[in-house]
Amino acid sequence: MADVDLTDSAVPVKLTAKDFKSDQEVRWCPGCGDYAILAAVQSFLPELGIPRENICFISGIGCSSRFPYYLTTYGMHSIHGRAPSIATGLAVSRPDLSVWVVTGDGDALSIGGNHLIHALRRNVNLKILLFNNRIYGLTKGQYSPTSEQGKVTKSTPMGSLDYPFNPLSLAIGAEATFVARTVDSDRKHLTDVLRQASQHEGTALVEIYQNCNIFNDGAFDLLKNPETRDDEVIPLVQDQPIIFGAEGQHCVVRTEHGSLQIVPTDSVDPVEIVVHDAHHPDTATAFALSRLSDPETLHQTPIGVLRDVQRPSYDRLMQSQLETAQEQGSGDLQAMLRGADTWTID
Amino acid sequence: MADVDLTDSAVPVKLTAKDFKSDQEVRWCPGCGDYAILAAVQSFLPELGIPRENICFISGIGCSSRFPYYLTTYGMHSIHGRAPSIATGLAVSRPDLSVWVVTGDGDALSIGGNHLIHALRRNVNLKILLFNNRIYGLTKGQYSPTSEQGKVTKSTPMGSLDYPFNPLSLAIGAEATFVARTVDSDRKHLTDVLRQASQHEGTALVEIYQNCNIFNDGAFDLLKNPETRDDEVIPLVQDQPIIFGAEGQHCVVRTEHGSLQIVPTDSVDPVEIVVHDAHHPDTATAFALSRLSDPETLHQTPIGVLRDVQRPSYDRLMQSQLETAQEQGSGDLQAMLRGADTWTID
Amino acid sequence: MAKQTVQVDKVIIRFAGDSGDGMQLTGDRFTSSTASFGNDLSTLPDFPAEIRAPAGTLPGVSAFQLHFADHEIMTPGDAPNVLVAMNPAALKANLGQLPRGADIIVNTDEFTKRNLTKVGYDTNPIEDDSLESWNVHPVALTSLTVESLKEFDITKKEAERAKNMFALGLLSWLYGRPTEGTETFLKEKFGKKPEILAANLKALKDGWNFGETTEDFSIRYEVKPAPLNAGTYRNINGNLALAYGLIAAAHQTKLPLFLGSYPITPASDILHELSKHKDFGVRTFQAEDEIAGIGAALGAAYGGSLAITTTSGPGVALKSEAIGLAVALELPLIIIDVQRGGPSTGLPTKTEQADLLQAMYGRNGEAPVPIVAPQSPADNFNAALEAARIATTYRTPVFLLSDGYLANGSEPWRVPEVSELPDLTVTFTDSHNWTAEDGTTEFMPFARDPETLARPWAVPGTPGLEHRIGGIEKADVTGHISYDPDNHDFMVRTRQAKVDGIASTIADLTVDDPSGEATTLVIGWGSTFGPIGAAVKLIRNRGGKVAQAHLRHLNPMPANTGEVLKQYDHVIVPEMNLGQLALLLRGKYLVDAIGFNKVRGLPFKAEELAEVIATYVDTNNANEGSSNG
Amino acid sequence: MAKQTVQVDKVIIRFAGDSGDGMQLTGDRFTSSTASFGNDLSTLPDFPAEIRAPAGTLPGVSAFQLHFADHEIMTPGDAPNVLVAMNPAALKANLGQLPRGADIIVNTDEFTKRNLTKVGYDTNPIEDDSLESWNVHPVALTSLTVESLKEFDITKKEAERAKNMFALGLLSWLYGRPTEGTETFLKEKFGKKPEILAANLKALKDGWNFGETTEDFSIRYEVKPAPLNAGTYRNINGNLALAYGLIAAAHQTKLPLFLGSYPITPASDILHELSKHKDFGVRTFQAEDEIAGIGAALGAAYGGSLAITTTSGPGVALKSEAIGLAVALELPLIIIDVQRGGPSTGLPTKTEQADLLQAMYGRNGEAPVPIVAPQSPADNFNAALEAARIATTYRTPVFLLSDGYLANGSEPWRVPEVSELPDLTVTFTDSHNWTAEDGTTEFMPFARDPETLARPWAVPGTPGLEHRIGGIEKADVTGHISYDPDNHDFMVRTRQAKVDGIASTIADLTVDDPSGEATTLVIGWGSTFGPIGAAVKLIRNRGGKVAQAHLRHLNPMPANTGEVLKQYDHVIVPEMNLGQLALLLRGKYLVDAIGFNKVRGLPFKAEELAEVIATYVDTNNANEGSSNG
Ligand SMILES: Cc1ncc(C[n+]2csc(CCOP(=O)(O)OP(=O)(O)O)c2C)c(N)n1
Ligand SMILES: Cc1ncc(C[n+]2csc(CCOP(=O)(O)OP(=O)(O)O)c2C)c(N)n1
Ligand code: SF4
Ligand code: SF4
Ligand SMILES: [Mg+2]
Ligand SMILES: [Mg+2]
Repeated sequence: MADVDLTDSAVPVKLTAKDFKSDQEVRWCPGCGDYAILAAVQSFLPELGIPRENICFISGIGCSSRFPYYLTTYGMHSIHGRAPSIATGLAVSRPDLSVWVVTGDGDALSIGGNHLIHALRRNVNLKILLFNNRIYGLTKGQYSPTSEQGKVTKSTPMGSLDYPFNPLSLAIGAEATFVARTVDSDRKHLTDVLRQASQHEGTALVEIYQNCNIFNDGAFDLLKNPETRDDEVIPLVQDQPIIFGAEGQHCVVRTEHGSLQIVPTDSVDPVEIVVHDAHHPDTATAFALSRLSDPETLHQTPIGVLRDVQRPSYDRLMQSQLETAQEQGSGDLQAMLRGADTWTID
Repeated sequence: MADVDLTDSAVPVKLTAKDFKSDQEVRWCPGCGDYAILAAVQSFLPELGIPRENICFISGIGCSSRFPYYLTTYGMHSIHGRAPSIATGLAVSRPDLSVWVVTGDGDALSIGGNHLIHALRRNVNLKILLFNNRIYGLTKGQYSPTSEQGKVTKSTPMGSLDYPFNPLSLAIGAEATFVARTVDSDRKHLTDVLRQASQHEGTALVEIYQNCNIFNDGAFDLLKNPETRDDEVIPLVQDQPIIFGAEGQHCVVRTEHGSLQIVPTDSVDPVEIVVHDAHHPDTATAFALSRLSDPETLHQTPIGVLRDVQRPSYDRLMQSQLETAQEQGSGDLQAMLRGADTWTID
Repeated sequence: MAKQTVQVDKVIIRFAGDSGDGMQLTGDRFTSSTASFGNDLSTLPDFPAEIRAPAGTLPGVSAFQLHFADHEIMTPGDAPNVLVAMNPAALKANLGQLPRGADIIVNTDEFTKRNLTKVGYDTNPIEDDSLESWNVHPVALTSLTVESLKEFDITKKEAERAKNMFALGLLSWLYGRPTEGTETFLKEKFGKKPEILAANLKALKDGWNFGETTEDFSIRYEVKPAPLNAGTYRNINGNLALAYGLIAAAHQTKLPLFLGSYPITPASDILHELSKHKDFGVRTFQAEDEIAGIGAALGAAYGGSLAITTTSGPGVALKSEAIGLAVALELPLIIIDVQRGGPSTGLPTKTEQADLLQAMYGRNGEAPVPIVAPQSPADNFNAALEAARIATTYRTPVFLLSDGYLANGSEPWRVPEVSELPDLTVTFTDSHNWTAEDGTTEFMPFARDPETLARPWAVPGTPGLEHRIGGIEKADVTGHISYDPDNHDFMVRTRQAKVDGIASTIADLTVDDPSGEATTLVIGWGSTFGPIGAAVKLIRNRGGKVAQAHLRHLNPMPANTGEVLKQYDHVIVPEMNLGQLALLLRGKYLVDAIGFNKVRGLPFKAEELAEVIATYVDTNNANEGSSNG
Repeated sequence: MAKQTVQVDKVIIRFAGDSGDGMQLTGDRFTSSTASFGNDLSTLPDFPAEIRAPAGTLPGVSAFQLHFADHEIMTPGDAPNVLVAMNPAALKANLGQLPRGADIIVNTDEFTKRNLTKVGYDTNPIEDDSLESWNVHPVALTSLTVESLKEFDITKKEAERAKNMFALGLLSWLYGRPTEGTETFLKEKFGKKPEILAANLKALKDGWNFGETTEDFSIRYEVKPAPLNAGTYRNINGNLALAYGLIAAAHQTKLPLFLGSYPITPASDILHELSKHKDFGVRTFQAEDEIAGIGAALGAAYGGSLAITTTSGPGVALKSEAIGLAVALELPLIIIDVQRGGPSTGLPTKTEQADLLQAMYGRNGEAPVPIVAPQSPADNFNAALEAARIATTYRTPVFLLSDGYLANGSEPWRVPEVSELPDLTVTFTDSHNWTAEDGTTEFMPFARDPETLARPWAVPGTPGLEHRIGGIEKADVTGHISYDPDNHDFMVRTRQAKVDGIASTIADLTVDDPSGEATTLVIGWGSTFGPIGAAVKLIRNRGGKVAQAHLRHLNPMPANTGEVLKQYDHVIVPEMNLGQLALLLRGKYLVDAIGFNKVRGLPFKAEELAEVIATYVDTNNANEGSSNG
């Protein structure tokens, strides 16, 4: 131990963004949305108050999955789609760690879809950051499971035929306990969502709209352009009525068949306006919120935490089973080997 | 062709259940719910009015997946979890066939979960019969993704830790266009659901509660016992108010937060009772219906078609792209090989 | 009336009946009393592939074969001396393997017209003369049992179900086996159902008494205890021995055990067993599929667990990509493949050795993985410890290749003292391992131990050693991503050299050749050890000279393997595949190794092997006039 | 002023610059004018692994090498005669491979302090003497281009971007390449942006003129057309040739083409290309993963399509289990593996040959799969037809092993006449294929063709032939589930025999040995054909005698392979892996095949191969005093 550099554990809580920047040259395309997300994460991590050595980032494969190399935490750049499984094994066997998954829309929803939904239902203690650029970046621009139907790409010259996933609807349908959406370019909002995710026990899925300026540039312009964003982005604030627009002229109310719709704020009695409650045990409103936006154009997209409810995490449950099993002391190897039914020869 | 036995194509529409019984000895445990499902399917198939040779059943691995051997149609008993992919390739390349998938809760939701949700979003023309016995039968009784939390099995002596999937919620979250649930023992209802599934264009997911009397006996007794079933099963009938109970004493109404609840029929104004509409484009009610029952006990479970909406099937879309591409005649191989940029040596 | 007792040196009994008849249990009980009696023994269960095929049908037959003797034995035996057939299907399914003159105990009650026709008997073989070349003992097991239990307040069905205890009692009498063990067992099993318990105990006793009283059984057989080495013994099957080996390995490495697995026959029981031992801090994770199973194990390995993933052939295929990642990450991981009949779904309940080359080469790129294989059911325990040693010492995934026979077969096992177990203590890297010219120190995730070429294992939570690893090629020492051509060539060769280097820590290949003059070597791996050993004994008893060697390590092989092979005129390689080890031996050592291959889903029979070997040994010993012409 | 023109027989040019500098396009254009000029040629693009690494950095360097000659050539060339370096990074990254005396054309505008330090140059290599052993031609490409385009109404950035056209013009002048092709190309590309188009055309022209006028280039080089066989030629890269081969195979088999695939470097372009040809009825399905890709292909195969799945090594690993199912189902399926650097993610954009043993053995159980490999980029076309022939004739999955170099490299290809293509017409079984003793007929899904051992291919929709297939072992003839030991052994051997039998339909292995006296054979497979051929030529030019053979079929190998190998004292096997073919040759034929292995992610250089070969040829020809001492 003599020559260990203990600096980072010595002052665990007083870290800065700089402390999380690795010496590796960042290799995304100039202008890639990943840069903004990296910067936001690096400046958020000190907030955790966790020493670097107790944080671990696991990623799959994709441009987004290069993420761990650029952090000074422990990390693994694994194989395509499998990060949630690997992270599950790590989190379950090491409840003392803060385990994060970085993945893309192809990595998480195409090849890795099954691991994602199972992590969500199990509620393993993972924070999953899904960089959704609605395209396969690293392989140079094929459509992804979140690409709009009819998308023309290298592999679909006449337009894609697949109807896209709505990642948040899928997650809620898969029993997720924490589901949120944010945008690469909105540093403040992104950080705020990371904060809430980090405070959640269990699996937190954070979809981050990320611009791939090379293969799908402007995919989220509707939600980013100053001219349009106020009317297109629906920010969700806990316990606040869902009102948006430059002058708060739009609001969200319920339809008579259980879904939600957007109407002029002045056209309804204020009590009709839905008050956002991500903690409500029932999935109905969270699911309805996930359906509000147009799957093709993203017209009127809610951002923020849609759902954040409590359910014991898989790791905690396993931990307590181990403790119960060991209440009468831990196992006696010799006794186990010998078993009940032996005979002796001498 | 001389000696082909053409009998079955000669009289395609006048087949009987007998015509669909293969000569293979059925090898499920005596008392297994699979027998009832097999019988129901065999007697339903003639209704399709499709010659046997144009029907194909693809299954994965599991007790349930032995199904194709017992039918006289074309069939494939494939590998664990992959039936939806194999069936997708068959359906997409052979739109003239009626393609069915038989799978189990482990096959479809554990190892095969990703293929299932992708088939659903693509809306490939498949009819998927998911035999849900809430257990791994063939491997002799480990818990499955639909087993209740805390289930004690061979692999979970202290109880399982995983929170179960609700297959119908998952399907709706995955953009399914047709979602239904029925029970092995209710021949009439099962047949009726098969009928509606067969009429749907695109992927139809039919969850069939199936009793595994060896490893999970009685899993659905609450919904089957004469004493309890009337109060526990919620039959859904298109355009009918959702009322159940021996004397119709229970009914389904909306809560103020978008979900559904069950109340005494006489406690509410009849107009408040939800009228079932599986064709409603909005997912809210279908999703809320899928959440009505208790995930552990199945207390108060809706059966019938929860959702049945139109969206062009993947196969149809592909077919029309091929037709468009061939409008100016089909490709000229020699021209393609030669390309634009050639030179000649003589 | 007094009965004569005949001394025999060994007996092979086969219990066969319907899946519902409890033959596995009967066999297990008979086995454990035989074990505690002190015989050497070897068993082979034979399950039907279906959970419960229809009653009375051939696919529904479940059998259990037990070979026990007053001397050391190595196989469950070729051909039974006694067949217990609980119904016509059981008789028909097994008669073929029954040598003339063997005893057959049939449960006549089940030989009804209906049951007979079910399996295609037109006439009752017990009544016609078709069985005349065997000693048939017709016993009305069912009705005798029901009769003997009539005073109990239980249903007819319950009474009938006790017929296996009646049969067990009869066989216990016939071979003078103690029944106390079974009585205690029953007391535990039916503790809560006193009536059922009493009934079963009575059936057991009456079965014994029936033997004593009936005319039909005039002779009792006695098999004296075998002279095993001193020690405390238990009977153990392979999957249990493997699970124990893994728990012991965790104990010896001082690492927490983590299993990421997805159920599959015949490996599931390892998951089942390990899930019972949470008191050892064992974490078992039933994943959504095999890929998630190994993925979780890899994550746990990164976190510092002794990580295991268990499966069978089809599961290994699915894990291939992740195994490649484990090779690139250089993390310890034990991959257990309990081989079954292939290809594809194949024959899930049958045994085979056809995954050797998949284990060697079933990944993209140059991705060497060490391979160890147990040679008998109990040997799974040692193989597990060895796999753990290699994985943790060399920071590499390791294959352990068991098979369906090794997993379900059982044999007496001398229970080791924990103090005898090898010390495998693992110490994680917790400090800088690299000093720059300027004397400053650093942590280099790919700076290797010069001895083993292993890279440091620094687990999350260790301050100052934060690092990133991944599946893209890494620069030597620093572990940074590197596309440099020479670095890639170097890393590829270094990973290979690391695995090859393991050979320096494994024992030389030893040859068993009492005569020292053999010119033919029979070499095998895995579960063929028993049959080969038995066959070699047969040859020697017949005066032939033959050498035997068996490989515990398939990759790397012992350093002296080549020399050993070159010393023989003939090298015979019996395998339950089409010649996979043979290909490796030929390719590596350029010796004309001749495969003897059967892919029948069953272990070799000693006799069939002996015949093949004899064709070579004869020619060698011709002028020595050996007795086996 | 008049310039001197020098005749040379071959030239190797390497264009290198930032990912943004359009070097691939420049290379492509120069290549196609060189092609249409009638030279033989071979190209090697060298992409960075990142989409766009930061500008001016070493990882960001994108290069394109072109080798053209007045005679037949086989490789993209060992060392460039000319390096076009658009910035300091490009210079630094490539200088190492540049022989002394080579020409270097540098874009001086980019040699700024900032750019120099970015790649660790303290001083400007153009100004200091570090480049004195090369002919450096400093050209202010950027500013010259901007200058020449100043009258155009375009942004400075747009003007700067045209610098690659200026460079192309200069090089075209230097080697007397026609520019018409490029002009038409630009017209198509910028049809909608007339101003940009005009600018690029002018840059091209001015580049040419610059060569004419500047003092610095006193010499022009001329490379006469190569004497290729008569025919119509085009330049084609491997992935395109492969896609065309598949479409041609569908045409010749008269089956609809179905591709189930998941994108992966370097195979994605096959998916991209096939997706463009819906007018041929080609169905392309981008699946959610590799398993779904092959699954869908298998479903389409069952339905009667010519089914394909394309991927690279990691994808093959994932498909392993499904490939085993294809073996059990005995359905036609073409599995294309465009190999890349491994293990795991490895080096995605680099080439390697390390998936051979994965293709041979990467599945559970005995699951033989035929393997074919193209030997040059254009040869992918023929390999695809051969793979389709085997798959459809023998009803089996077939591997086609391409690699990163074969996929992206290009060469002139004589466009075949469709009428020359082999007739591969497939006829489905549409009637009963089995007659019972009583004369009644039946359809038996596993009754085989006695010739090929292929089972019938009866597709859904065929009345009277309804049948079920699956991955559990099947009974011979009937195809019913069978757990019978002998049937399993029989089926395992029959599947193997079917694949082995393919050897009877493939050409004998031919040896190229002009002298007929060579005692050393160099044998390879796949993309080493070019380098080996070139090396062998070098040896022969130096008076050495050496034989060359190349395997198109890796499984089964040609029937005469063993004999051929045994005729030589030395058998050398150069591979871009650690000796995979060598292991197979040694294991199958017991010949002491010696591997020469490099795993650098790059094709062999002819010279390095020649050196190795020479060490053997020398010894053989010592007394012939061959010139290569
Ligand atoms: C097993 C496997 N299959 C395919 C690939 C090729 N591949 C790498 S990343 C990727 C998808 C990238 O898309 P996404 O996950 O959205 O990440 P992005 O690059 O857009 O950030 C694919 C198909 C691979 N590396 N491994
Ligand atoms: C790749 C692979 N993994 C695991 C198995 C073992 N296995 C066969 S069926 C099955 C699950 C069966 O459960 P389910 O799908 O619910 O079908 P059921 O038997 O209950 O009808 C498993 C784990 C296998 N055959 N193949
Ligand atoms: S390709 Fe797209 S996602 Fe990838 S680094 Fe470039 S901009 Fe970012
Ligand atoms: S195990 Fe269960 S599901 Fe399987 S056949 Fe038996 S009863 Fe049916
Ligand atoms: Mg993406
Ligand atoms: Mg099940």
